Amino acid sequence: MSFLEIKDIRKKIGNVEILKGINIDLEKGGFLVLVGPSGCGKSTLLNAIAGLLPPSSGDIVIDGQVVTDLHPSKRDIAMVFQSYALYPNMTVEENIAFALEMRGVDKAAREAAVKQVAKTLQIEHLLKRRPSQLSGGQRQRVAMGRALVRQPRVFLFDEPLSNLDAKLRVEVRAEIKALHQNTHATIVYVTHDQIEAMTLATKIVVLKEGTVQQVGTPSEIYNRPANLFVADFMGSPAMNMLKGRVVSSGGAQAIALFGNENVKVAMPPSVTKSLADGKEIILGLRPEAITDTGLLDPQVRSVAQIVADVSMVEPTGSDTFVTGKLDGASFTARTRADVHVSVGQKFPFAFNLDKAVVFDPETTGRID
Amino acid sequence: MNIRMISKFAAGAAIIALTAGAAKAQESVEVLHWWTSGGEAAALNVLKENLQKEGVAWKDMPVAGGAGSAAMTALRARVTAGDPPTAVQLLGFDLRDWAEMGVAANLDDLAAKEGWDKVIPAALQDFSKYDGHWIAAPVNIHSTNWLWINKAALDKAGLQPPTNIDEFIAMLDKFKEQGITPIAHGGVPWQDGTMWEAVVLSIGGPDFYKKAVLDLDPEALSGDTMKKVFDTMSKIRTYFDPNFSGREWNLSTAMVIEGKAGAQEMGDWSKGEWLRANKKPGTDFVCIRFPGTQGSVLFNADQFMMFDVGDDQRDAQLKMASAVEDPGFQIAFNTVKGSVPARTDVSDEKFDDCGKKGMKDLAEAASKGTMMGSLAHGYAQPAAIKEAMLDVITQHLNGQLTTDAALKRLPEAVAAAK
Amino acid sequence: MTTIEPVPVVEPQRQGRTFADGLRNALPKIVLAPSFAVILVFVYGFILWTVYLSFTTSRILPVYKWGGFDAYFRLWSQPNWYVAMQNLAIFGVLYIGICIALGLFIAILMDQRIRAEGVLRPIFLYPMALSFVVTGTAWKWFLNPGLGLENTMHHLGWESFRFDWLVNPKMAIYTVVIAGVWQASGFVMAMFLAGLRGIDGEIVKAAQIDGASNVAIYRRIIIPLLRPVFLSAFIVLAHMAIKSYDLVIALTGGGPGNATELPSTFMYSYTFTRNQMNVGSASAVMMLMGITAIIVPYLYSELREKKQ
Amino acid sequence: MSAANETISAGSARTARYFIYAALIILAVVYLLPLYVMLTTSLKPLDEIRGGDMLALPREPSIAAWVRAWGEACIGVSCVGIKGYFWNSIKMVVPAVIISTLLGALNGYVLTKWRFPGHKIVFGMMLFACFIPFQAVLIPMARLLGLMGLSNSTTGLVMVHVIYGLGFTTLFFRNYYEAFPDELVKAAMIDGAGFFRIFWRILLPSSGPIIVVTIIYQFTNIWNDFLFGVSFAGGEASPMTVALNNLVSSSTGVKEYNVDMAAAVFAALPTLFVYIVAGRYFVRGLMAGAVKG
Repeated sequence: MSFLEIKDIRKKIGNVEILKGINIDLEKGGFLVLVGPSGCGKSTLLNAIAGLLPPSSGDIVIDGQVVTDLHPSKRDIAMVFQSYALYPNMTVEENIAFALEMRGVDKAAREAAVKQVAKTLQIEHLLKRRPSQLSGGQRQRVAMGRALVRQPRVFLFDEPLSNLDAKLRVEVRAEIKALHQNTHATIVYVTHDQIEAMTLATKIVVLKEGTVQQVGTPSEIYNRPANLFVADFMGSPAMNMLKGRVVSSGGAQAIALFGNENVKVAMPPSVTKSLADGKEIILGLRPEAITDTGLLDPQVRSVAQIVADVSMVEPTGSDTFVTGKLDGASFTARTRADVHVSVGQKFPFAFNLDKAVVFDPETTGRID
Repeated sequence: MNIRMISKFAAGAAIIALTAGAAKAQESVEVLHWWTSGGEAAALNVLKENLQKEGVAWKDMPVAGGAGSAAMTALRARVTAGDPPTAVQLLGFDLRDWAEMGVAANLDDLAAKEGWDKVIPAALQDFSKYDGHWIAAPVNIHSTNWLWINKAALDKAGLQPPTNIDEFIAMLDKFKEQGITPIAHGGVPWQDGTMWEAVVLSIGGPDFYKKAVLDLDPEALSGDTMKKVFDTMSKIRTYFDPNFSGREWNLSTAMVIEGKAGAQEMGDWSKGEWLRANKKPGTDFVCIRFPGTQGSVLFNADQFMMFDVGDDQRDAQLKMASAVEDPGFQIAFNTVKGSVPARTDVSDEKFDDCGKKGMKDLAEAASKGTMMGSLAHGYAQPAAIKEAMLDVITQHLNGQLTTDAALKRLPEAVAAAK
Repeated sequence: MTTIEPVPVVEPQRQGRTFADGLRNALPKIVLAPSFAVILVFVYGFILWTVYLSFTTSRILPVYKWGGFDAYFRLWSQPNWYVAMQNLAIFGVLYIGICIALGLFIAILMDQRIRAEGVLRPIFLYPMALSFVVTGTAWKWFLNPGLGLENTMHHLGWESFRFDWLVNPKMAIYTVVIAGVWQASGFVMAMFLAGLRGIDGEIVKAAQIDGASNVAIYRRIIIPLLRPVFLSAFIVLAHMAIKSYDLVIALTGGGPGNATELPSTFMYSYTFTRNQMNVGSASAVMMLMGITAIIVPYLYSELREKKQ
Repeated sequence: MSAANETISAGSARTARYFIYAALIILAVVYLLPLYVMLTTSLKPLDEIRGGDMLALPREPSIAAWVRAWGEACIGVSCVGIKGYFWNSIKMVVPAVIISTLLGALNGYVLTKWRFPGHKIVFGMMLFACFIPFQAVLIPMARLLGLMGLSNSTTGLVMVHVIYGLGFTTLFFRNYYEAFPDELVKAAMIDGAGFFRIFWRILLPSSGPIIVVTIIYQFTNIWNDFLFGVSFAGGEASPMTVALNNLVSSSTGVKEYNVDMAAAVFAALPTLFVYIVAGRYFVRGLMAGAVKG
């Protein structure tokens, strides 16, 4: 049975429905990341799980216990806030011990627990300081310490890395991951950053306008996005969305791209059902699925080679992104760093159709 | 900030707040008055000591300022709260207004026992009784149409005390030549009114005063005689010093005492200040009726109105009323305060020349029917009309209204306040 | 034969709302309720009572006999009331205008990294700490031609110096303005100083880079940014102007004549010394209407603006 | 923000600074004059006051007038000075300030962190209470105090001051707590702190600046009140302002200006003390929210 169950949660504020019936299950020890653009309702959902914002309907169940009507402090959860929410008038030590104190834990036990957590997070030297004397990264650790010391059933993180600079963010992200692996804590984590979602999660929920778009493992979400929104939202640079039309070619179905009957690719293997000729579709290809021919994985079964104009070249050091242009449509390819290509040149791109997905432009859903 | 300290402090403070203002003495009188000026307070102390001898404690509630207006505010608050003071210093029509509200105590038994009806002048009884019942113990009778002259300045001018307005103006001119302020006046509505009513009486005589001030005859209020009154006021105004605005009466008196000013038109309470400064009537100062008002008395009597305070305080209240009417107190008080006794059966032996004169004048005026209520002190008209008239008088004196405008405004203001 | 046992459906255990939970939810309202109730009774109840009183025949004490609009007719036929209204207009405009101008001026000077700020600030602020019951005597002296400034100037040899506003009915209201400004401008200064300190320094730097002069920076950037402070200061001063009472009583007692009568002194004297409580109440109702006209639009915009 | 004058040339900058200091010093002298007159007059013997110039320094300074004002001057029929009334004021001010500040803080806390439908209307109505002219409430207040048996008592007076201070204290704290991060309250809720515990442990310890502003404001207003004092506290329980008024109006033929002024200085001391000591926090506190109104 699931450890955390979110059952048909709805939330209405005024006349606006912020959450439109959310259902999610999470197993014990799972790391659930709620991801989506701002205003998608992910923070509202987190607040509902925490008990800070009562849902209009639906239930939250933790470990078999319905906690919907319980006060936040009785749900046995801990939360790390975006602003860290450290109590400015208390020292680090007092901040971490506060929750234990509220629960009537005696002083000696509190001190031991604080010491333990401080050691784990390597903030022992900061214990006597006040939050105003700490750097951003240190505050972040204290905020985590405050959550850890409780050993709650569920940890809630509300965009905990968004106030850190880029380098620190990567470091702390790794630490959170390590922490999860070591403690096997159950975590719900809200972010708008898809890389955080990919790196941390065991399960990702993509939200948009109060509805769940897709639930899945990082690789499911990445490789088999349920719809155009998910495909576009996850991954950077974004997935190429190429307009096409179903045609028959030599008994097999193929896709004519760029509105050009001559540029044809085979129907990707991900599509198993037969589609009507002339149907408009959208072909989704990650940039890494369009490469220079030399980089092509020899195991790939279905490849199409298309020659197009090069309109932009962006070297990143490890790779080079090349923007190709054909018949007014453009796409981004990820090529080797040392590829010899320049703007204006014609270049042969290899389209790896094994990794392609097809969407229905009318329903925006994926076609299997 | 240390929160624990604050919480202890708060608890302590709450206890202070709860315990303060509890305890009440058993036999005591609480007296609301505005006698805070030196001469007045000294006079009142006599009553306080007399009562203490009888075992009645005196709870003083002095409220000074604005000729008793702050005191009236305090009184309203106390009466509205249902917790009035035992006795309150009140004047004239205010007594009636309060009695009308049904908050007065009944002193009939005491009055009958002590025979107040026979010894207190009838004109005053009108105000000490309401609906035929005694409600107040009159302390004294003041009169307002007095002129106080610095003897040295008068001698220097080589003049006799003036007996009419023209001589009065001539005297002021002489004082001006001496380089002193000819007449000390405080620019406060009630003081302006005190001077005005003396001028009305001087120029128009007692009959005109009755017609204009007591009966509010519109023609008298706007006629030629009244025009002359206002013109005279404007004339007197030119003899003031520039600082007169808002000055307390006792400071004006002090100017005359010190010889900085020549004379002051003021009620007889002014004498208390002279006596406190160890000055003698006849040698240091001269007291005369305001020139042209000889034979008439504009009176004003301080009374302690007794409020209905319930049975437990009744005994102390009656003791106080009785003490007020005690002839010994009447003499002791009035010799200090400058007024004359409210009882006519008191000997004038202990009084100085001014006091003797005052008692004689009063007896004469009472018999002739020229003992009339003072407007400025609430014995001629109820507060609303009084204040409306004072508005016009004081605005005219300060040059905000011309004489013609004042003559037009006076009957209008009276009509509007009725 | 085997029967298939139905798999027992395990209903999750539900923890219901207890009385304690209900109490906890209501607690904030319970805490606020006494204050609100007290305000309802002691402010709004009393306002209604005052309105009612203005329609009675009350004179010395409240009586509940209906008198219709009589008190209002009396009020609006009183020359004193017109004087009071006119004075409030003069006093209000000058008092608010000068306090804001002077307060802003001092605040800008104080904001120039002044060394002795710690000494100067309390000097400008202290008048707010003192009541006119305390400073009235000193002020009266100061303004009195025979004792105060005029006298001092004469002592110093400037014989022709005249400063007799206090006793001049045409000018007396301006002495009230002077004393009022003295008392409140320091407080306004503190508000502006707080506002200036709250402005983001980067905006000023940007303006400097754009080539704005100091004057231009204040005129075009900083002062417009202080708009909320202007509004707060206006509200604070407006209500102080309307409520001004001690000030007038201590300085002039409403005189000379009735030259410095204000609605607040008018209301007080009609209610407490002239025994025309209904007229006093009517004037109080007028004052409350004036205050409402100023405050309610302000409150409305303030509270709506913050809604997001 | 501070001083935008780094770019102008050194010479004109110096002239500008001279102007600024000159203007500030002149203004400061003008603002100080009334206090100066009070202080010097209280130190002068009477003859010197009468003969001399108001602005002159005392030739023979003496604290005799202070001694008289404190312990000997006559107020009404008793001549024991103002010291008793000084303590009356303290007994009134301290509980009234503490209670109204505490209630204001709680109200501000509820109105920002525990919002309920209609909280804006409630706040608006409480705020409007700041603006009611006190003269208009005297009579009904007296009636209610009488019904409660609190007429003519310090407890009643404390209650009156608390009630009419609530609007201001609530305003101050609401504006301050408005800017206080909601996340701290949420964190404390999850940590298991209840309504009062959050207030007491998290908000109140961080409210230093606004507590200072509120205390200064309330202390000054209540200490300086005359109208309520004269109406609701009789005689010997009178606060300082009422006694001062009586003292100034009491005189023995010759007005003792020095004693009057000394008494006025005594009446002014506590509020002056509060302003001078806490003045720097005042601007800081105003910055922290009160200005936003």
